[in-house]
Amino acid sequence: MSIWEYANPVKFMQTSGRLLPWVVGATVLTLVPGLVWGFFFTPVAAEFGATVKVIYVHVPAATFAINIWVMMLVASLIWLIRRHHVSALAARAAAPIGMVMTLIALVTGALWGQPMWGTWWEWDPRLTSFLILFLFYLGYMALWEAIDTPDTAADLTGVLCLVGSVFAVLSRYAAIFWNQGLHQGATLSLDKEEHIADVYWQPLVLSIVGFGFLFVTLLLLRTRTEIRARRIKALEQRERMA
Amino acid sequence: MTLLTVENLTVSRGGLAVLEGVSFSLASGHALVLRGPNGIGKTTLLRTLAGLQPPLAGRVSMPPEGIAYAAHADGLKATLSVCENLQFWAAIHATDGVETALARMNLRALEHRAAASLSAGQKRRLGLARLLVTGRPVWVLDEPTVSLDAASVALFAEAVRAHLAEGGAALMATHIDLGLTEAAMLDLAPFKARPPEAGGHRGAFDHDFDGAFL
Amino acid sequence: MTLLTVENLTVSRGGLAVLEGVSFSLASGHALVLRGPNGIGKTTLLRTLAGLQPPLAGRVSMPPEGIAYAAHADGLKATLSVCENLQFWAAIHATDGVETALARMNLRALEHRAAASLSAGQKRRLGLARLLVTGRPVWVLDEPTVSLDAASVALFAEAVRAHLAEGGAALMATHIDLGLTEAAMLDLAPFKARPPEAGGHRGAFDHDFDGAFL
Amino acid sequence: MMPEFGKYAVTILASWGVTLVLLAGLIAATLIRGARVKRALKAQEERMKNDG
Amino acid sequence: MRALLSRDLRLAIRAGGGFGLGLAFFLIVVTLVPFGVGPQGEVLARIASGILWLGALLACLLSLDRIFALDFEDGSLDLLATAPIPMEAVVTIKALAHWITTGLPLVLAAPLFAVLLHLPAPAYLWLEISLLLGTPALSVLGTFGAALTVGLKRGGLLLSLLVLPLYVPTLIFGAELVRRGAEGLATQVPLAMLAGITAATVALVPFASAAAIRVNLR
Amino acid sequence: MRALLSRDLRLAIRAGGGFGLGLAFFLIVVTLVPFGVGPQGEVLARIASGILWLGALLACLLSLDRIFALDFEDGSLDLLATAPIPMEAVVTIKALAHWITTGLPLVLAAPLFAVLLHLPAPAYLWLEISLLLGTPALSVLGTFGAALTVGLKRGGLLLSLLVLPLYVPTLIFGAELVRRGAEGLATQVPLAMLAGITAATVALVPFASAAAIRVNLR
Ligand code: HEM
Ligand SMILES: Nc1ncnc2c1ncn2[C@@H]1O[C@H](COP(=O)(O)OP(=O)(O)OP(=O)(O)O)[C@@H](O)[C@H]1O
Ligand SMILES: Nc1ncnc2c1ncn2[C@@H]1O[C@H](COP(=O)(O)OP(=O)(O)OP(=O)(O)O)[C@@H](O)[C@H]1O
Ligand SMILES: [Mg+2]
Ligand SMILES: [Mg+2]
Repeated sequence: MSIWEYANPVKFMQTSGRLLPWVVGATVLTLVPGLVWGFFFTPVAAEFGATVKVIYVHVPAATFAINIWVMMLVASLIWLIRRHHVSALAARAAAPIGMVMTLIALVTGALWGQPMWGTWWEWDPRLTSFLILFLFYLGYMALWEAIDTPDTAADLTGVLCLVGSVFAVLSRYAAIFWNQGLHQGATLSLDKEEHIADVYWQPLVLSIVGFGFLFVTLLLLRTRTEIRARRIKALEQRERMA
Repeated sequence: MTLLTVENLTVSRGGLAVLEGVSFSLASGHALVLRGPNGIGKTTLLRTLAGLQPPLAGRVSMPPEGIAYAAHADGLKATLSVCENLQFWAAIHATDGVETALARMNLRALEHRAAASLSAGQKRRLGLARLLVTGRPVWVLDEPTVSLDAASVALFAEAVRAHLAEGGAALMATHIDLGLTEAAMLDLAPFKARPPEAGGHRGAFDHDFDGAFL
Repeated sequence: MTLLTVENLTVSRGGLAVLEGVSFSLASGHALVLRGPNGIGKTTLLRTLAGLQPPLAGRVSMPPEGIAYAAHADGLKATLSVCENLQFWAAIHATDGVETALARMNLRALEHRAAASLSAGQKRRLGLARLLVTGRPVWVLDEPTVSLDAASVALFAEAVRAHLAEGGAALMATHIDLGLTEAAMLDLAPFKARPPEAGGHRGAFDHDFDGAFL
Repeated sequence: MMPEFGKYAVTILASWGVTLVLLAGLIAATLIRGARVKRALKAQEERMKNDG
Repeated sequence: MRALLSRDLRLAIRAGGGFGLGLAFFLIVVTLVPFGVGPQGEVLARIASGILWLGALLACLLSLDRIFALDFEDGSLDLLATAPIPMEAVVTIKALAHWITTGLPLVLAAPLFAVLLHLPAPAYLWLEISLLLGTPALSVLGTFGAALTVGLKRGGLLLSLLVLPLYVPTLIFGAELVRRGAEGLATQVPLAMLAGITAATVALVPFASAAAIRVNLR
Repeated sequence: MRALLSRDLRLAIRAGGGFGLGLAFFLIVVTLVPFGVGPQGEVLARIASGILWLGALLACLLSLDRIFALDFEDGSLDLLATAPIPMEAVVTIKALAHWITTGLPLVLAAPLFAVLLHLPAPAYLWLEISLLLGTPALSVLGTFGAALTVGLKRGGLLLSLLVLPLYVPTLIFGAELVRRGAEGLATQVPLAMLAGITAATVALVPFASAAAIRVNLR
């Protein structure tokens, strides 16, 4: 039994339908405690003051903003190479989630910047590359919306995702070269010496896991919706033939 | 010699099969006229044969780069003159029949006019003249005589006959009389795609979908 | 009752007279078919009558806002559905014949399709249905049956007859048979504009130039 | 039992507020569209079953 | 007339998210400026109001050539010209539709973009006022340019060339209003001028546009 | 292939002065900037290189949607697709024609416009180099965007939205090269990056564009 079996829409609908309650459960069991823990039960940090609490929404959102694009890239490649409809539709379903995650990272970052750096917005490379990522999400979604024929839209957005990924990475390097930033380095490394104290780290990891499950839940729901919408289109066409 | 063979072809537009099981073959020196009511899928079939879209199923065999396609739109540049338009397509196909093409389609008098200032029928004549400079054996024409007056239709029939006599072949979709009595006729109505329930072709997405779902 | 009178009309395209001395009149309940070879000036004449360009000379009399014009281009919006397209034109003309128009041109089945996904003939049918929602007495049609199959041509003839029976009139340019045996015919060839040297019309600029100069 | 935020209350509450609102919006949009499409599909299949 | 407006809006929305795209372009221009001029906050703050106005203007400009071009190509414009609505009304409604799909969203979103460029706080209100007063003039003037170039293939650049000089007064007074407002100087003059220009433009230019369309159709 | 290039150039010239228009737009953007940001020489000098690059980029952008749209509408693109030239070549030639009509004139005229913005003297050479190296990438990427949106009515804004983020690396390195050059800093890195991006783009992106065209035609 290969993983490609799930490329069959019916098989995917069945499996995802069975999986959904569990994923929803996992989301509730990780996200809620993670956020509550982070919000209510963490101490105030020396460097950040009470604003450290922002980290529990900022960092998970930022992490997934990037990783969802990577997931879309993989899904697009699978569509372009093996032409499995589910993966194209999954990429389409993921885009708005990624867009919202990027937006959350941007907004919380901006709000956080005000007390920490004294400005809402700074052209720091990391912030800048997030803004560009946001634009890529917008363009990708707009292209999907603009094209009527589903397979054409899948092909073109797939190509865009591919080219866009390369240029997103390039922009990142360009931005770093262009302006040395203010932003925090990676503190979440597994290297014990590097990362922040456990009191912050543990709820943060829980939040990230929670966001992850939330993403999976939403992805499944949205992909199912996209599959159904695609099915409606197919049926409507069939109706015309009769 | 057979120039074009179509076997059991299913063509689709907008992801939906419109014609299925079309088979015919076209030999050098022969012309075939496709007939069928509006919306049956003539344009779709011709575009598929021209290689502009992939067929859903079935096979098309022909010599490589054998087809010259002429569609509803003529591919003319309004700001170029009649002569320049033809020269461009001749250069693209690396042939040099501009003079003969102008003469055969009676465009001599209009040679230096900008395409923008031609009437509907004159434009069409220029579009057909383009076929003559492609140097390709199989003409695939979508309603070639739209807007043409009787004299121009005769001119067109003459051009087709000359092409057939030179060993070419022609496949044409039309609703009106082309004045080509020797052409064979193929009615597309029997090939209308059936819905999947009745055994028709299913899209890739639909394929495993029916029945099992919901 | 005479709906449209044309007296001694000279029409021009690109500043150049193409037809001159055209006179005819069209009474309620009658249809007139304009004939003439490609490039004689049918489209130009019809555009002039529709008020899109001024005549060079002569007079056109008709009731204000009496003309519904349908040209080579149909004025359809690809992203709107068949129904929405018609509703728009009905709203612009403050009429409400969408339902009848759909029924008469056999567009019921396509009602909710986007215009982009229609075949050439289906688009044309929609373009003709638009005439029905204008509520105007004089139809001025440029090659109305291009791309239509036999059944649709009959449908069109039926619609014209109904329009005539309701007291309308129709003026049509065409090269092919419209199936309207009762229509009168006007051949435009005799009205072809002569060059100025032969007594034809002179442009305003030319007028004061010749004679005094050279 | 609200934790003590000091002078950063606005920053923190606004960040969390925006995040929760955006996430709630996303979830709501997902569920609403999901339900609507599901209904539409059901209607479509019903209609096609009845028609033939 | 209501039918025409609602059709145009519907077309704008159907054609791939009409409203959003003007905004997205604005956002992009605003993002690219710092890449060009460097990230220093104080430089950006100084040029912010100008750049925002320029961005609005360019976003407007980019959607202009579609105002009539599509209607011309598919023959709708011929048919509208023979319809029982005066061409002046058609032109005005086209401008209104353009403003609703481009100008209005820009007005609404401008403060957000201003954050990115470090616009000084007191300038926000004036930015809003100036855009609200100025953008209708941009749409109407743009419609005039589009009317002049309808029927020309590849009209895009020519259109910009014709329209941009017409935009100069609006741009000058608009940007000036923001700058003065931000620095607490007297704002009556630019405010009055901006309002005056817009009012006169909206009242008079449609006649010119309608004439241009009629000439182009024949 | 030569025929295609010469046809495209001829069309650009006939359609109302092709070459000139890109320049004129560039000129107008460059003149509007002082109206927007105020006339102070030192502010202008600071942002000059960035504005020149931005202007070039926008002038480029504005002519993009015509690369394929006209050929698509009149059916030429269908015919080119069935012609004995690979689509990759067609796409590359289209990009080349676009560069010759927009990019090249900008490169040649940029020093003139730089005067208007008080660009510091040592920066001129670097401005030329950066534009010469960078603009081909802009044309090729623009062709890619045009290929994605061919067939969409009202593609103009969508096209900008898709293309502008792709322009970011070129813009950053281009403007940075000028700035560093002007200040006498080391220029190897941005120079190498700019050249590398352009080379890779020109070599690889046409395949993506050709694929997009083929998908759009079917
Ligand atoms: C709009 C503005 C901002 C954006 C787009 C942004 C983006 C990001 C991203 C992408 C990450 C994840 C890094 C990674 O996973 O490697 C991150 C982490 C982080 N950000 Fe921000 N940020 C913004 C503003 C801020 C501000 C103002 C602060 C506080 C001074 C801040 C503090 C942090 C911290 C402490 C982390 C955790 C670093 C780590 O553990 O990797 N951010 N941010
Ligand atoms: N800009 C122009 N300059 C000069 N002559 C022109 C211009 N535009 C059109 N013509 C000529 O005017 C004449 C009338 O054209 P018109 O389109 O009215 O002809 P038509 O009778 O409708 O022909 P068809 O049957 O082919 O549609 C044609 O000979 C055409 O070549
Ligand atoms: N995007 C689409 N989605 C669904 N159906 C479509 C789409 N585009 C076209 N069709 C349908 O496909 C069918 C075939 O169209 P085609 O243009 O091939 O017909 P045709 O035989 O050339 O007709 P005509 O004689 O009118 O030109 C038509 O019924 C048309 O309505
Ligand atoms: Mg057809
Ligand atoms: Mg005509």
